Amino acid sequence: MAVYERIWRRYDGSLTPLRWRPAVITKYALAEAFSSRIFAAFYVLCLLPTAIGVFLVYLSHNVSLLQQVGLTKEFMGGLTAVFFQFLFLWQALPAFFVAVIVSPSLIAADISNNALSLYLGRPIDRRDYVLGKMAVLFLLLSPITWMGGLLIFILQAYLEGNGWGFENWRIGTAYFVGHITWIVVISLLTLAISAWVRFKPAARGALFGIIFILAGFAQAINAVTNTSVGDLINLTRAIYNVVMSIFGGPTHGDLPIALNWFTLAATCVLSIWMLHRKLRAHEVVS
Amino acid sequence: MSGSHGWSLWRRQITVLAKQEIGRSLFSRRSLAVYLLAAMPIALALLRALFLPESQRAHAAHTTTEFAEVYHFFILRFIVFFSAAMLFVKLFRGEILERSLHYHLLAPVRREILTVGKYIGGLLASAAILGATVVLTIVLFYLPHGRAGMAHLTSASGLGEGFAYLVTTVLACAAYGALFLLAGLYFKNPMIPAVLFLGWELLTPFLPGFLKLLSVVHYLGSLEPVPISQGPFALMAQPVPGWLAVVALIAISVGLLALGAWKARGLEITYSTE
Amino acid sequence: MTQPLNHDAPVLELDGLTVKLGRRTILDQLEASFSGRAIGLLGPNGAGKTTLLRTLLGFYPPSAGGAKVFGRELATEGKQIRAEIGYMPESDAYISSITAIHFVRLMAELSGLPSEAALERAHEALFYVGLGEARYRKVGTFSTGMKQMVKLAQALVHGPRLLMLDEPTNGLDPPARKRMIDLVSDIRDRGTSRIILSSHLLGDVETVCDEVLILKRGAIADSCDLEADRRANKSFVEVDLEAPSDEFDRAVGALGCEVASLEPGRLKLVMPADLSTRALWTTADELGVGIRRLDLKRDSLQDIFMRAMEDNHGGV
Amino acid sequence: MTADIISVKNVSKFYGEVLGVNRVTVDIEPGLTGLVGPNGSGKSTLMHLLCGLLRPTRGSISVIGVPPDKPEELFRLVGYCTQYDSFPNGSTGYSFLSHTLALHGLDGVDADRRAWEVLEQVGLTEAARRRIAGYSKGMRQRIKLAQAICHDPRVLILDEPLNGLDPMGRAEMIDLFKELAGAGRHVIVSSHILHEVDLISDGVIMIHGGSVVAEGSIRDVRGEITAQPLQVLVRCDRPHAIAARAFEFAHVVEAQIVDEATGVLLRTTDAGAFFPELGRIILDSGVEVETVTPADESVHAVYDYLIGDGGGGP
Repeated sequence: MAVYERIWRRYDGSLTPLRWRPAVITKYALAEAFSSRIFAAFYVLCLLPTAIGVFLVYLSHNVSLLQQVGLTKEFMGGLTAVFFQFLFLWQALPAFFVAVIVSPSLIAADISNNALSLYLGRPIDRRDYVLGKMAVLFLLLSPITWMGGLLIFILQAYLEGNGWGFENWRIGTAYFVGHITWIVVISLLTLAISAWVRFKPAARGALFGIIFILAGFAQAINAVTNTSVGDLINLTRAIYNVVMSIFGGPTHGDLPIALNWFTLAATCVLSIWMLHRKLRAHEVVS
Repeated sequence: MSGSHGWSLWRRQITVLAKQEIGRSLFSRRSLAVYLLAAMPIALALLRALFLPESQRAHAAHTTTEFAEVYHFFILRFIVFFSAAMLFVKLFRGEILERSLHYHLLAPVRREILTVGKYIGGLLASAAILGATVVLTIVLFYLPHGRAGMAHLTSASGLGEGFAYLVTTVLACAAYGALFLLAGLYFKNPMIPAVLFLGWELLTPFLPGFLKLLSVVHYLGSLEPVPISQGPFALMAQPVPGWLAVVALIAISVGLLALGAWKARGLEITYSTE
Repeated sequence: MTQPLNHDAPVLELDGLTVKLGRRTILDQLEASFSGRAIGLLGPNGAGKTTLLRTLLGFYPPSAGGAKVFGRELATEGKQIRAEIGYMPESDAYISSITAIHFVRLMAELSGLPSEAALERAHEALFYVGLGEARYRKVGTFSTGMKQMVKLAQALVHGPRLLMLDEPTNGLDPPARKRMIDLVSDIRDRGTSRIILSSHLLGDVETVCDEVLILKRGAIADSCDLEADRRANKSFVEVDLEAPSDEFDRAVGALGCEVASLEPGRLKLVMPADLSTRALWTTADELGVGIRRLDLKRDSLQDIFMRAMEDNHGGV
Repeated sequence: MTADIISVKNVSKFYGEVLGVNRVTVDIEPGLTGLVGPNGSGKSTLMHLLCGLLRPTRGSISVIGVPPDKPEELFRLVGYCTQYDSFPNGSTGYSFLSHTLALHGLDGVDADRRAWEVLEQVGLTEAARRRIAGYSKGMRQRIKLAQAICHDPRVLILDEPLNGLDPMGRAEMIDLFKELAGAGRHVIVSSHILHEVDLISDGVIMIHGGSVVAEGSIRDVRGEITAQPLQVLVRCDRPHAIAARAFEFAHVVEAQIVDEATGVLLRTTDAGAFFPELGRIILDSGVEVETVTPADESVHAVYDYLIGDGGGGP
């Protein structure tokens, strides 16, 4: 019989490559997000628009089912661009809500109890930390936005056949480029605000406040100056116009599209600057 | 230490507390958000001046109605409402979250005096910032109209209107302020009641008469000098006479403040981990 | 790829390390080299101890000079250095909403351990620090003492070559403090990891460390090897009598000891080199006085510290 | 109700179902009283109750004649340095102190004079103009102490006041507390560093699991624990010799060789007779003695006996 003395030994096993370290942050944050059942239920709800989209596309191509339901193909009128634009909106909106719910819990837990100094005491740096957290949002938002959208687009192109897909390339690109832009913008914005406003409810309030008040202010400027200058600071309008321009559909206000892109870019740069200043392992006070 | 009791001591303590809250509200890094909000109407007026076509510069006829709409739908509804929320919620809830409220409870100050002192500090700070914003915005609305604008501004009716807007703004700060101070004391997350109350205020024009009496913006509306259309669906209720509106707003403010002071008496320090 | 590790490189080398925060210079050209098993970091409040530890972790960029940890250059191999360090910060640092095992496992994986190895070592670490039965509870529900132990567990889990402990016993009650010091001493004795211990409790530093660096206003006030110091210094004796007795004081004075009486019945004597404590017992026996307490004291760390503080023009 | 003691009668405090303190009854005399107990034993809760930051679920409290729910009178007399390591946002050392003084009714020139006086006392004159957020832990502790003593209170309640202070700071603060306690004031210090509590306090209140386990001067408390015989540690070059000779005396009940045979721990039921005899043993056996100390007169030992080693937090 041998007595094994429990001493503390060094670890001599293999180590995961440095490049993949941010993935650890992503893995744990995803597990944390889905640990709350309410969020998991809400997330499934966000998949509903995509599901309905797939069903409608399938319905419009399945003649026999149409008869049973008493509808004619003409009624469906084929799935016009307006249907896809409407569906885009119904994917982008829940994506924003998911970001507003998840981001504060991603950052607030690490900042409020000073856990950040433990993260940065490890072989990762602030860039890895932000990348890790952004990846969480990307993995959460993609299925309910551009992945769902492209699925519907490809299904429609396949069922419609004779080159429908190539004719309506704008719809496919709009889903892909439009949604990814929206994901990047809201991820950076929600993470930045969560870093500055330490308490989760306050951060969520601030995010709604920013979107709500900026939109109100923009409309007031437009009304008072009866120009579209206000749209420069109206995030919701900027993304709407950008996506519509790719769809080839009508845009609001007469600002050139480039300025809408500028608003989105400015939001991202400002958010990155805010993250840079606030994500520190210590309180820098001169 | 001073042995005086009663009114003179309380008055001095209230001034000390008010001065500190004013200092914090006006000069700390945290008040940046309030200054941003207050700057919005000014930017609005400047942009309007920038894009004002030549034809409209000669006379200032409909500038008054234009300002009235901007005042009611933008300044009062958004700017004053959210500024009050930020300045008054932090009086108590802010200090609880930052775990610095106990320093006030360890001072020889009655809890009621503490509440009143903080409220007055918040009120003076918000009235100063928002009052200045309203006045500046009015001037910037009339400036681009040259002499005609100046004439209106300095005329009896112009000054009367300006003063009415100022009074409305200050009373709005008082009423919303007392409400948010109370929300800060009661709720761990005052954002939810704030949004609910904003919803109620936005609904007010469409509510029947007696329900309107329950919303602050109804009284504020009847104080505004220039009548504005509330949109097609609004249920018109005969406006409350000016003096009654002022009395009602003051009563609401004092009532909510008294409730806050009573709640502050039972305040305990249990900074539980969030 | 990381350089091959030279095992004989000193634990820590400071070559003129200077750190400025805004206008204030926090660390001023520190020059030192340590290769002992446990290094004590001492200094008054605001002397720059925490800043030094954080600079080695790359939280603050040095404004001049540099440092090497196990021969690795701080400026170029920051991540490789951090991979070998277990850091226990001064203030509270935890994630309140997850369980202790989940928290320690996350920290292990961040240091590069694959997921399964991380889970095994997380359990081992939590048992080792004595949190065996609380490891499935959320860290937010832990008491101050338990939070310190979890902080130590996350610093240990990936088996670092250097443990940086910033005030590890701060706020702990006596049993927890004793456990913490026993654990750290056990790790030092086993040689599994070198230790840098920054603390205000000189007793803890004295039991754990064999080398000490004393900082004052960002500069090195004194750095000494405790082992050598202990042997070399002259000794003095503290004596408590059962009952105060002037004859005893006079008799001991006659033997050639400098007598400083702290309180009635409590003496502090500086013994001449040739006299042993036996003489005190014989005197006490002759006078029929009982000695309740006799303590032959070497220069304790307290005196070394106080002297370092007074050396250059007075206190903080 | 004599107006010179702090009396706590049958006080209980529960946060919902969580136990704060349970039926505590204690009278605290002027002088320096050490409040000792493991984390989560109710020390902070008791101090909050004394200062009215918490309301007792049951029982009554009077702090030198003033009930804690009258802040206006209470805090002319009481200063409380809490354990919270947080400060009003953005304040500097000086502004934090001068605001507190203003609330005490001092302003203008004499507030400024008093502020610098107290800053001098806690050794923060140099950092007074800097933001507290940039202070180190020890400096934050000093500014908290300044806030508690700035109005020259008659009762000073300090929750782990030396936490994070450097050795020089500890020595200065201990002298300050002794001086304050000497002037007939009440100074209540809660601390985990027992040898410091030993050094500075006249009396001790020991709390465990929300109730008072022992109260009074350390030596009396130790005396009352007759069940445990007195322990004496002897460090010398030949501990075995001492151990062998010690058993010749009836009152020596145990001898244990400790720390790799560098010392021997003797237990005796009759301290009076023991020490002279120990002297003789040392002389006869010609042993070179380094240390003789009663191992359990200190609060450490009393703590271990009453609360026990496993008495760590909940």
